Amino acid sequence: MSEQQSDQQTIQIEILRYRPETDHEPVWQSYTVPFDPATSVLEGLTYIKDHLDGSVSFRWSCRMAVCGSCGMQINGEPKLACQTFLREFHPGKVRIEALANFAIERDLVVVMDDFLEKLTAIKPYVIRDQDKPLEEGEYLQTPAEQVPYMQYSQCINCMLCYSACPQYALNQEFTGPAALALAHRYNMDSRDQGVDQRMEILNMEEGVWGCTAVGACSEVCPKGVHPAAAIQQSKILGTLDYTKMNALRKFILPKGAR
Amino acid sequence: MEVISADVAIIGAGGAGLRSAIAVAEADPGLKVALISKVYPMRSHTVAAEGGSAGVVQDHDSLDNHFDDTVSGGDWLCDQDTVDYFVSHCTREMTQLEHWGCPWSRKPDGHVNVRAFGGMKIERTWFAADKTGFHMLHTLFQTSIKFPSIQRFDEYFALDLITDEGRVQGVVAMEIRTGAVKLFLAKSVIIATGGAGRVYQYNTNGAIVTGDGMSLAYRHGAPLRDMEFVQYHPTALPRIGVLITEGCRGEGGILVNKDGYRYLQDYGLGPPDPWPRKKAMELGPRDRLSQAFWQEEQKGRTVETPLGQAVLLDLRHLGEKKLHERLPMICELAESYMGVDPVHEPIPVRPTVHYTMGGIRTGVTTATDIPGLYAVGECSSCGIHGANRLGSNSLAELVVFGKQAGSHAAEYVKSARAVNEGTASKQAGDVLRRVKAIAEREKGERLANIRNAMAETMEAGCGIYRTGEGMQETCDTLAALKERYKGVAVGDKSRVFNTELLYAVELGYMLEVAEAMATSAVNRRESRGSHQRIDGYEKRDDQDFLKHSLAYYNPSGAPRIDYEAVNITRSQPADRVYGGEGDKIKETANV
Amino acid sequence: MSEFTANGATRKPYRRPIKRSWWVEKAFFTKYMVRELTSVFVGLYSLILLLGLYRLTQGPLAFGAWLIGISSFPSVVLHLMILGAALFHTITWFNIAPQAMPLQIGDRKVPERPIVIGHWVAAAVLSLLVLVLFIVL
Amino acid sequence: MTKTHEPIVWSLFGAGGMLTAMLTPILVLITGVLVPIGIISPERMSYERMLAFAQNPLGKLVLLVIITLPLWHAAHRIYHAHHDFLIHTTKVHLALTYGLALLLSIVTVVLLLMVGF
Repeated sequence: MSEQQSDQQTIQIEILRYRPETDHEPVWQSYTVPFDPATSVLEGLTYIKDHLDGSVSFRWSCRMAVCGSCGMQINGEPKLACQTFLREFHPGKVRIEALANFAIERDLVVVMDDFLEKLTAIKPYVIRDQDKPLEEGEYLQTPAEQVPYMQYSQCINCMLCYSACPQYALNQEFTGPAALALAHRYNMDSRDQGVDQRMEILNMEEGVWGCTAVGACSEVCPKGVHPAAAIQQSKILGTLDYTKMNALRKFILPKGAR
Repeated sequence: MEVISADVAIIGAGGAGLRSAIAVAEADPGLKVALISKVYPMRSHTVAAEGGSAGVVQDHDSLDNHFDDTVSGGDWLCDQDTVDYFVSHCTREMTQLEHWGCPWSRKPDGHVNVRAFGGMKIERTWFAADKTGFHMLHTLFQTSIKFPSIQRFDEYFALDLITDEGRVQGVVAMEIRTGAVKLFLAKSVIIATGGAGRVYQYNTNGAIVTGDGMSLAYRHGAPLRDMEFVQYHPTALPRIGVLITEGCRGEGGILVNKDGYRYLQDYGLGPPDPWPRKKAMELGPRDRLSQAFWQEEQKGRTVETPLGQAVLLDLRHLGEKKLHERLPMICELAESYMGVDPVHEPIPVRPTVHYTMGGIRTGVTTATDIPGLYAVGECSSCGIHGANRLGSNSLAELVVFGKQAGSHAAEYVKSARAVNEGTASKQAGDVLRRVKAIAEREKGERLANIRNAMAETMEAGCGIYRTGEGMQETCDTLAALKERYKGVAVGDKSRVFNTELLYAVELGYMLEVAEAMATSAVNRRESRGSHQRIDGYEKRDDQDFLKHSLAYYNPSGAPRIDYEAVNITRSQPADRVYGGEGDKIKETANV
Repeated sequence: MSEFTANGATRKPYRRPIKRSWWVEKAFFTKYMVRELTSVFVGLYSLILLLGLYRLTQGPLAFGAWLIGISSFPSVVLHLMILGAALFHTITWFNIAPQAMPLQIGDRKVPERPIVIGHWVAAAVLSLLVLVLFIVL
Repeated sequence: MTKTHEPIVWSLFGAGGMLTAMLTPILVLITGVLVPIGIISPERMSYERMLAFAQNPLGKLVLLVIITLPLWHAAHRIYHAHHDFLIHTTKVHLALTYGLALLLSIVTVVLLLMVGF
């Protein structure tokens, strides 16, 4: 977006700055940015970086809400900057802060280590006792068999759900919405047989039982993954696992790939 | 400087990087793999691919069909031995992804479904709704977690390669969150850094697609091949550049100008009906459709929108159920960016730079000219795309050649000599000094000005239609910009997550890659695939230019351009015909 | 600014503390907290019934006193508050219940709305049954 | 990761939750409002009728369920609400919530037996 748009409306963007080498604590800094109805908050940030203050740091890439890099608090709500538009706030101002419930590494960049550890801890891959040879082709899986897990496979790892979840805020040990939804994605995939291994992580105080069904995660999810539902269903699986009701559990779990 | 040793270092953790990391781990779990990426793996630009990934799977289809579509789509600049290897391994790799959990869309009987793509005779594009790249990338990332021998270095920015006596010895990279510059010693390095679409002003690529790996290999003497061929995707949102997948047209979407007329029939892609129909009209190859838009724009028949000139992609006749089931992301994108609901209104689209056909020269084994250095994915030119990539071949390329890169690198490491840490550390010191020079320069030009000037001159001189004069002007502008770049200054002097410094380094990579593109383009005096000229060289010249271009790095100026023969085994160059013409010839030659 | 060396700078991630009033500042969380506290009223009603049962075991006089107690004006007001809390619980409970019941017909997922409505219908039928049985038996 | 017995209390919480969602409103309406203000004649809740109901085995079961399940539901929610108020829960809190629910459930059973058959 070049700067010579003449009849340009402008808007006030306030960013919570934090440079660990010089700042002791975060400080608000304000900028004025031109925009039109199609200008996203992200384009506002890149305009600031290109033309006003090159030191503003933030993560971004795809600009089409599929890479999950640009999650941040916009006027207090966790949002994807590329899918939120300056037009929504005009004539008011836009206050941008790093994602809540995460430590600020710098400006709008948060520390993601805890999230990555949780995402990889739940064994997010197909676990099978025996994998049939590739020559025999793909596993058969009807569209009906895809319904139980497809919604939970849409997660772009943008962490908005973690920044909205009060239980994660209160207890950083909690595995959290996205990781639990991803675990459920694999548990409900007819090709997977790893539910028992994943239950060792899910059926813990910090696993599904850290959730009190607040539901904020599903509200803020930009991809309609509905982690709250995944967790409730995992609680039932966890209960059946705990009480050894295997017959009923088999009824809920997919029948296995052919 | 901290030294980290590994057997194989991989730069880039997208589809190609992850698949090669898995291939090394599967080939020899004892080998230590350092997977270096400037962003977390799930942010790699593979995630944005929508359409699908090719693999012959239907009985009435054949490897030859896939071979012919690819070679004719690439206007016969493809290395046919590599294409043969490619088409015969796609299906196996797609099945491997399926076994790893990739949620391919299915037919009612549970078998994988396929759909048609531009320039394809018979539909063979595996797809996962309209988020194929996303699902492939997440499947590969999540599967890579299974392999303990893969150690990830997320948000490490590659500054340079280390070579000794012509062999690759490692990588120098900066840990972005501390600014620490580290030396990775490795007997073998795989470059999987993706394309360079960001050198153009309007592109469908993410911010990270800046041709880093191409420039690193280029500087160390590896030639960049066929750089002049840059693919415009016919349907992306104006100015914003977000991609609207070809899958829309595969499902039956049509393109109309401001008079509601399906203009593609005027450009050798008709007749319009029956529709949808393979290799015709809106399912013609990407270069033809982009060129048709340019013509319509010249004739003033395109639609004026607040974001610039566009034509209309009409999906209304597909109906809400099919749109929300098969193209959910497209509906989302059209709604949030353009305020358009595709169920009721057509989507304004225009051609936008999308894919870099060229790249680091490799072949079937993905080895580059530098022993120990491999390149795979969009950053490479393995020879299958030629002058114009067939839609859905690039996602397949990531996994077919990702496996090749990993296996060959693992093989190479067994016989490779130990790394000479002395020379490596010395070279690493030089790299540190180069970056330090940029970081500490007090006064200088703002990098955004140089970047925008580059992007504008590339769009002007090396766009859909090109003239010798226009391309030469771009070369001269880029040479001037490279000079100005020597004086670029960065305001941010901090070390923790200093992205401005990284953007400055990226700009250096982009300028070199752009220059390779422009110089290769001005020297190709013919029109072929996505390189179309309107200054007397409109014709394809198989006499003089049925050959790959090679750009060799020249530290003090424009690259030296050389040429090499195209590997042609069985398909002799013929006219690229689509639509009715294509059908006629097919009947006569009863192919 | 320190000299540009190979080992960069030390990180100092900044954690913003969570405030005790987190659930007051956002309407969504306040609604959640009210939902959680409806259980106090629901528990209270059980205690009232338990007291009634205890009085029942003590004979007609004691039970009569309990009856008079719950017929008092303050008791009716209290029960109206419990009723309000119970209804709020029902609304929030029925909105969440479908999350745990992933139903599908063929290859189409049953959306949550019909399942919520199903719960309300069941509640209405059961309530009517209880009312009728209470009056008739 | 700490082992958990949460499934037990969660099941009781869930059962209690569904029961209270379905029935508590009508029950409160009847015993707390309609009978006291006479829309339903108080005779329906007379000592004789209530005793007969309590002595009937099916009546005992109904009373047991509608008294104890909501207690467990409430105990679970109140216990977890402590975390929401940033109160670190200890054995004491366990006793005051789940312990109390257990105690009152036992009292209910005893009373239901004492009321005879």
